[in-house]
Amino acid sequence: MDLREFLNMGGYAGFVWTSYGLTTVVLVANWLSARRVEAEQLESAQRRLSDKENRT
Amino acid sequence: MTPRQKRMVTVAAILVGVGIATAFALQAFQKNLLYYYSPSQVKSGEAPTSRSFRVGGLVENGSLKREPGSLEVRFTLTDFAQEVGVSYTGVLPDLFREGQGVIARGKLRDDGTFVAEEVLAKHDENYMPPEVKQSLKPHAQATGATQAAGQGST
Amino acid sequence: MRRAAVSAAARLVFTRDLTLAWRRWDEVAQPLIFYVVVTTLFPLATTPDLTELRKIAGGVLWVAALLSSLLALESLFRSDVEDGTMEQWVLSGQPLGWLLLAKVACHWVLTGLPLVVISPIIGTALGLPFDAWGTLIVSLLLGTATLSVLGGIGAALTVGVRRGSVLLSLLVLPLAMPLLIFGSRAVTMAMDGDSPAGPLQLLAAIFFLVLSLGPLAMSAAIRISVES
Amino acid sequence: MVPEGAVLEARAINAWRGERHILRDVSFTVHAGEFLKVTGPNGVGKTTLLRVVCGLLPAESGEVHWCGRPVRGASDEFHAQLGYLGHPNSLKADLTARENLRFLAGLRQALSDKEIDAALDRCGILSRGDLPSRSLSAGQKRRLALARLLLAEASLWVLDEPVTNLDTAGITLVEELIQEHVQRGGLALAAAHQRLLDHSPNLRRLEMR
Amino acid sequence: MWLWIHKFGSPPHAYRLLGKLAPWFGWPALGLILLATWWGLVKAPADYQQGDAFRILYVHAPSAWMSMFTYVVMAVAAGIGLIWRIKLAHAAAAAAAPIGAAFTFLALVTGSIWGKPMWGTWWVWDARLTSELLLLFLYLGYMALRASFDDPQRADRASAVLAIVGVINVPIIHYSVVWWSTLHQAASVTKLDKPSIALPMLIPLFIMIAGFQLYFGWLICRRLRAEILRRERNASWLKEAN
Repeated sequence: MDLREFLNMGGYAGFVWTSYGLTTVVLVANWLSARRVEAEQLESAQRRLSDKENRT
Repeated sequence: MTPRQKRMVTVAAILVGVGIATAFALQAFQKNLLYYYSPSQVKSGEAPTSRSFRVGGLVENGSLKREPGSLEVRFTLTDFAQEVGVSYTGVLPDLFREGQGVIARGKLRDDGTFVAEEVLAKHDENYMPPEVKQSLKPHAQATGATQAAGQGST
Repeated sequence: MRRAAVSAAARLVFTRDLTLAWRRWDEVAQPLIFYVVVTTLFPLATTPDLTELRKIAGGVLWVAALLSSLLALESLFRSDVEDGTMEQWVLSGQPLGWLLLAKVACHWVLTGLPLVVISPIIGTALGLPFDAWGTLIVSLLLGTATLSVLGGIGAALTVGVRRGSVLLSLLVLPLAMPLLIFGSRAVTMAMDGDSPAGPLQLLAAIFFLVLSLGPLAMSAAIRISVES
Repeated sequence: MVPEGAVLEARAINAWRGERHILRDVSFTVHAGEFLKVTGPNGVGKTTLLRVVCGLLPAESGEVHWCGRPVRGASDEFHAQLGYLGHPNSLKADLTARENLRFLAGLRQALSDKEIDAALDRCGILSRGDLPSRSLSAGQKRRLALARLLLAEASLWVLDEPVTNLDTAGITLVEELIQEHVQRGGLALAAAHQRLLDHSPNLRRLEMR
Repeated sequence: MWLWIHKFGSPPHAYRLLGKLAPWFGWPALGLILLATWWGLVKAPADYQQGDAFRILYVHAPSAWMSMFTYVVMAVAAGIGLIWRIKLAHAAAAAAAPIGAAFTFLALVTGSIWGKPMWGTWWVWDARLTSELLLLFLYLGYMALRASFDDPQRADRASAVLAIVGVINVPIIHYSVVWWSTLHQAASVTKLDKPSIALPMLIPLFIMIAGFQLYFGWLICRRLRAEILRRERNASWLKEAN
């Protein structure tokens, strides 16, 4: 298949690629934010735990 | 009243309320909640004359004419019972073609022509490759016709 | 024991709020004044031409009604929750949903009803033809009543919350949008000489649905709000 | 009016306030004719316990039983037997003392004017009956709240710091009211850090730490 | 059964289980989404009416589907939490909300991008589009309400009430194209008779939807773990958990 023809998407390149690009961005952003939230909570939980141990 | 009876009354009241709501909703769905008028309704004078409204129908085969030297196009919308002439100046959507369902928003002129300010193409829920479409053609047109006729009267 | 009947308790709630409103009439009048002021802003901001104005009259009246109802809702349960009256209601042994419904009904009589009564006059000032008065009144009657209950749910949820009034609009406005759509559609259809029965019936359907299920949600929300 | 053999039971109640585990496996029993006084320093969870018992706060675990049946699922019946006096007096400043009683205690019972006057008289504020409650002093407001409690005709009284803002005469009044209630066969549960009925034969204590 | 729920409902157990479960969602999701993207963009034939633009279907329809699916999951979880007082259910509802909002946003934007070349407009105020927009507002309202409470338990229950009240919007979105004849086409896949998409175009759509579902499952696992950590900050089991 001709790459240029493929990228052109029958003249709808702008619309199709924007949609797919945007979807990728949102999916990846969700993935990253889920990881970040989990890491943050893990860190804060560990900090609290060590605080508690130091106090007792 | 015992607490048990009290609760029954409350439950009954809720059920009656929901029942009345459903009855009203069912009635409303039989009424004219239309998003657009059909060409038959336009011809029979049901559509408003003083303000802009929407007409929906199929673009009649062979009716599309472009005015040379301008963006103005003329075509006929049909629901296979009546038809309405439409004139429009501007860029048409990609799905616009003869035999296609479209919705036009605009005003009715005194001579019965519909002057559209906006033309939107309605595509159906069928998706298929062109070859398949080709082989289905006679059948598909028949369903398209009933669909368009049905759309006007819902 | 002479346990008070539910209807008697609901009536007491209703008369109590009427009495309180009578002693604080200035607060009750505020939403109505707001309604009048907002609707007069539109001719100033758009055009004084009545033929132009009447095109948007239905929408303007409905948006203004929605906003002024919201204004009044914000304080619906606040004082009762803060002074501890609400926890006594919760513990009264009466079904809380009926009491709250009575309170909301009183609130509607005080804020929704005056708005409905005055709206034909404002409508006329916006070019609304006499033929559409009936539709406007019926649609606003149904719409403001539904809004009172919907808003009651929102107010009950946000009563003990920081920045409650902003949050209240964020919660209630999306739920109220169908009202706005069908209500202003009904008015516009009536103005154009079409039968507004369809949207009016949908408004009625929403009203009865909200009326029957709303008290459940309100009482659940109030129980959460009196916890603090 | 008090059901035969009425008994209030709290079984292993645990409750959290935000991050704090306030109630840890709190259990107690109150029988008809008994007064349970919950004592302990500020912030130990007395109010939380009383609110959990009333059903105003959900418990994390554990159950409250009234007359042998769990309160959850039959809360309206339980609440009809319950009179609660909380920190706020639950008064409307714009209503008179009489109106306050009619509109709030009236939710529970059909009340005559005579009964309202009798309750006001018992609490020593009959002469203030037609004043808006905003013009009452803090102690008088508390007395008005006590009058509401009397009119509730409840079997179980749950009182949170009932003597706040009261003078010595007021404290004596509260003690008398509780005594009368308990002698009629009622149950009472009160949180207090002041002296309250410390020498009554019916008194039991729940010390919270 | 109850024992199992109880065991799963205990935070340490759920936390560990979710951790083990997550990769079983994550990797298949990635694989299916990539496969469906390739299939949809390259292998599937162009549509007879819309040409290549119809390929937006493969991101738009799954997003729209997931936006409603997530809301139902959220409302059901909220209901379970409210009725049976299961904290884990509330945590699941809280975890689902931002995911649902993202899918709703995606459905609206890709739909708009698709609508411009096909219908000739970015946006119409018809029932389908408006109610989908309402769904986005509902998600935002839900998250705002949850954020405004300091006490997590009150936040749980208050937002649960809102989620249940808002669930009425879901059937309205789904049936809006049937009840009102509007510009938006009817549903293609969920029709009871045979789907009206040609098979070579349908397969990648199903793969994409499956991929999105798994992706959702993976996200829920991750976010739920975070929620559990947030709610169980002082619990001693955390020491053994890592």
